[in-house]
Amino acid sequence: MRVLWTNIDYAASVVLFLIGLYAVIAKGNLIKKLMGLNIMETAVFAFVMATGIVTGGDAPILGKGAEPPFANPLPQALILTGIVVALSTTALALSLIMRIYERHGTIESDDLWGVE
Amino acid sequence: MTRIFDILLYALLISCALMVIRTKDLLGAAIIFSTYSLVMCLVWQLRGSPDVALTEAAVGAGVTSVLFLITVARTTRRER
Amino acid sequence: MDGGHWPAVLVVTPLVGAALCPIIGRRFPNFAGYWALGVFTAVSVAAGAVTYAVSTNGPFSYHMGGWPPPFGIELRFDEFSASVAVIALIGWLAILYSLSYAKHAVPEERLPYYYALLLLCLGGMAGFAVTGDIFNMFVFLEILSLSSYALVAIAGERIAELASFKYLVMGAVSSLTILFAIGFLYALTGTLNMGDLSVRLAGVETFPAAVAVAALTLGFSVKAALFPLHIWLPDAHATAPSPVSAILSGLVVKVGVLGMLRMYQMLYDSQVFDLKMLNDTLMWLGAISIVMGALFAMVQEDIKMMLAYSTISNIGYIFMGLGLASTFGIIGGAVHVFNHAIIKATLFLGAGALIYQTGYRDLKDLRGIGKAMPVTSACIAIGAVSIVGIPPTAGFLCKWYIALGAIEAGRIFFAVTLLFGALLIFVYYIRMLNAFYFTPPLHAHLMDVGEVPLTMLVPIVVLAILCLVMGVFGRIPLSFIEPAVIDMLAPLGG
Amino acid sequence: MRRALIIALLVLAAVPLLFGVSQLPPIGSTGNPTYTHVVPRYLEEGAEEAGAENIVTAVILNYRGYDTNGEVTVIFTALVAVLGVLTFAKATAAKSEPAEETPVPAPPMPVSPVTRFIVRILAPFILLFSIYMVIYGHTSPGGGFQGGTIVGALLIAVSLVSGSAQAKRLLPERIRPWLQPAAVLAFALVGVAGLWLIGPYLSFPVEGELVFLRTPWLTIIEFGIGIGGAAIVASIFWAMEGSD
Repeated sequence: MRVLWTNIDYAASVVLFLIGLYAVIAKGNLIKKLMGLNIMETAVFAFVMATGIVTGGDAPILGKGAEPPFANPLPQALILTGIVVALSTTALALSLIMRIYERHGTIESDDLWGVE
Repeated sequence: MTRIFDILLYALLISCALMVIRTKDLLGAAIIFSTYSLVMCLVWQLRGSPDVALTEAAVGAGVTSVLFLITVARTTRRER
Repeated sequence: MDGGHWPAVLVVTPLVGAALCPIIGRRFPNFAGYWALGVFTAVSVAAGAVTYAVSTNGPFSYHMGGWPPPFGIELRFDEFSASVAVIALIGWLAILYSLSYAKHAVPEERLPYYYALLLLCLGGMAGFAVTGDIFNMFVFLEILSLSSYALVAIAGERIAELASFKYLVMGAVSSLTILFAIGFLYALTGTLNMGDLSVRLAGVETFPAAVAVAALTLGFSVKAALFPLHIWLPDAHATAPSPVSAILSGLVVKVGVLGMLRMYQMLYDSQVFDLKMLNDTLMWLGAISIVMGALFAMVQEDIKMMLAYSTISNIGYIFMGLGLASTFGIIGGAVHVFNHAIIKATLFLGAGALIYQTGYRDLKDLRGIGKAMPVTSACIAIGAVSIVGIPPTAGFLCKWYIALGAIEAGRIFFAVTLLFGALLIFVYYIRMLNAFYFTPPLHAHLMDVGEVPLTMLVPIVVLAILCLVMGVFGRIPLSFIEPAVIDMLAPLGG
Repeated sequence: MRRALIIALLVLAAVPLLFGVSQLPPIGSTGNPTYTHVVPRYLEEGAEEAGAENIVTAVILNYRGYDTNGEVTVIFTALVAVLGVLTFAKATAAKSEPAEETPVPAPPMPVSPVTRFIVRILAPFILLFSIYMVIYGHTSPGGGFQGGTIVGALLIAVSLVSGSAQAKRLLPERIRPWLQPAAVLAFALVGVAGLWLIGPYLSFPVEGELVFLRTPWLTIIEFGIGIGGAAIVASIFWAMEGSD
């Protein structure tokens, strides 16, 4: 338990991940599902970012007056990429939702089930 | 001290996430989602990653939310 | 660097070609397809060059940006990354096939986007197959996944968007699971390079490593559509335009398998924990996939739906081979990746040709088509015979190897399941061939339809011939892949 | 019932995950493998050998430039995918009414004069800020993508306030297809230049007489990402809004 206290950032991102997963599985509304997916995405990013935390670490920008310790730049670089990937997935999914609504007049998966 | 602040932020994040799920009004949910992204951005800014915080603010809280809003506007606002 | 700069040509050309595709499509509407074909010809040449380099000089690597591996990104070329040759072959034929097919299946305004997405999908796959860095793997996985989701929806059939959305949600969750696992591995070892990881994984905490492996397995199983996680596959593969179905079924699901192979390479190298439980799980899921996929395929009326379920069944074979953890099993599984790609592409392109000419998708409507479209039907028949695994064809040797592997590992039960599965597959393909050749036609006017245009017929015939050739010369891929597998299993002590 | 089952499953999944993260190396310690293995070289030599004082920029543009090449391709894929999925509506509209030269724009939402005023006043400053961010991306926080997204968001704001027709005039239809893949093309340009002059694809000069090329190359990529990002974000918005 004490260790979990130290790794509270990890624990929080796991909780957020599962909350998002719950929305993806249990919610019927497609937009809600997508919001759950976005919460999951942010949670995973928070997890990866947490691997790079350094206590008292400054932004890794060298130059005048910058003193070590610096935060770990590698996870930051990865998450920059990750955020763009998340935006891309969301954009595509939202346009699919629009087309689904245009065609079937609903975005509740319970109603859409019968269409298939 | 900072630990307590961390916990407050994470509690805020988790409650935002839960509220996104529980809100029946999709417009409201989209706005709460944008808040969620902003809090996340704050967390990252505090951890010495201004680059990621900036991106999350612009992409997560900005563009993603706008795309959600426009989808809600073009489809339906109520979740059943 | 033995491959010269071919690796860079291989991964970058399709991306740049795709970036220019919408511009060209806007200026010269009919030219986008030829542009894509030209770009992909260059990619195919590069794929051939790197495969040749691997086969003559053995594995090599290419350091992107000139930074040595743990600091920069490494492209790793070994026997498994030679799968780019199959990607190139099937991709090229699918684009050629699209030149006629897409004109009637895809709305005209979307054609440039269609070809751009095809190039992105194939380029992402090539990048995925050759990368030696787990995060870079994720990036290219996303390129190929995003373009696949869009390609499913692009024809705009009745439930296309729904199928695509289902695919997107499951695919995105699995990608996130994979990214989660990457985070775990990074936190444990501090590196993202696969070669470096397999060294540094030795001696880390076992439990978090096991969580990471479980997450990776889960993610890749969704991508590969292993049985309980397959629910996205049938709709997506059946509603997509046929050349896209051929790519999705032949290649994209194999991305999951390739990811599993990469993961196994790291795990066997580092010996971080005992893999028995993982292997057993994969074997059982594989066995269930074989049987369930075949049972579902049996009750399908729609020909593409049937082929889609058959893919699930075949993925089961591959995972069973991987889980056996014996040399024969893994060789069989890995080669089945190649062979199944060729066979399934033949079948989907053939089915697409039937749909293109007749407009019907159900087996009962297609009765008697064997007389009206003899060449296409013969090619489909060859594909069907191969996929069942009747001796002189491509499907036989790898199934035989997997069965040998099961016996070698002392798992007679799985060898029996495999044979039983082959029997089930036999039953539903017989049903299809029976409808084609031995039943009077339901629609008399179908007797007058001719063969499809040459650009569509040639890919089908070439693939069907390959099915036969791979059967006769089937030892070539087997002996090609063998050193890699022996190398991979070496830390187990034989 | 179904909901309870899902929650039970998730709680079941939470146990190994939480146990797993509790055994990861402690957060924040400088002795972690994440901080002792690859990163020291980035922090110690990144400014000299990669040419950017902002080490994050050094990593994304130089050490792991190939990842970023993939990233810009991902967002370009998203654009092509969105256009591919959404252009159908326009096609059917074109068939039903031949005179589709001037598509009817959606009636703009009522906007309060205050909002309109603020957007108009702030727009030049936001543009200036984002250009600053792109140019100084390698010495301060921010960079090509952040700057580009902000310009994209600005275009979205202008579309919302004064209608998309107005905003599209800033990014005319003729040049838009060339701007959208700007990031991919910038990477290809610099990558091939590196391949030609130095070594593997995307090589930047580390030392020697070519080192003066490094900053211009980084700037080309930053601007490519910025322009491409802005064009793509705005185009996705216009496509989804239905005015494209």
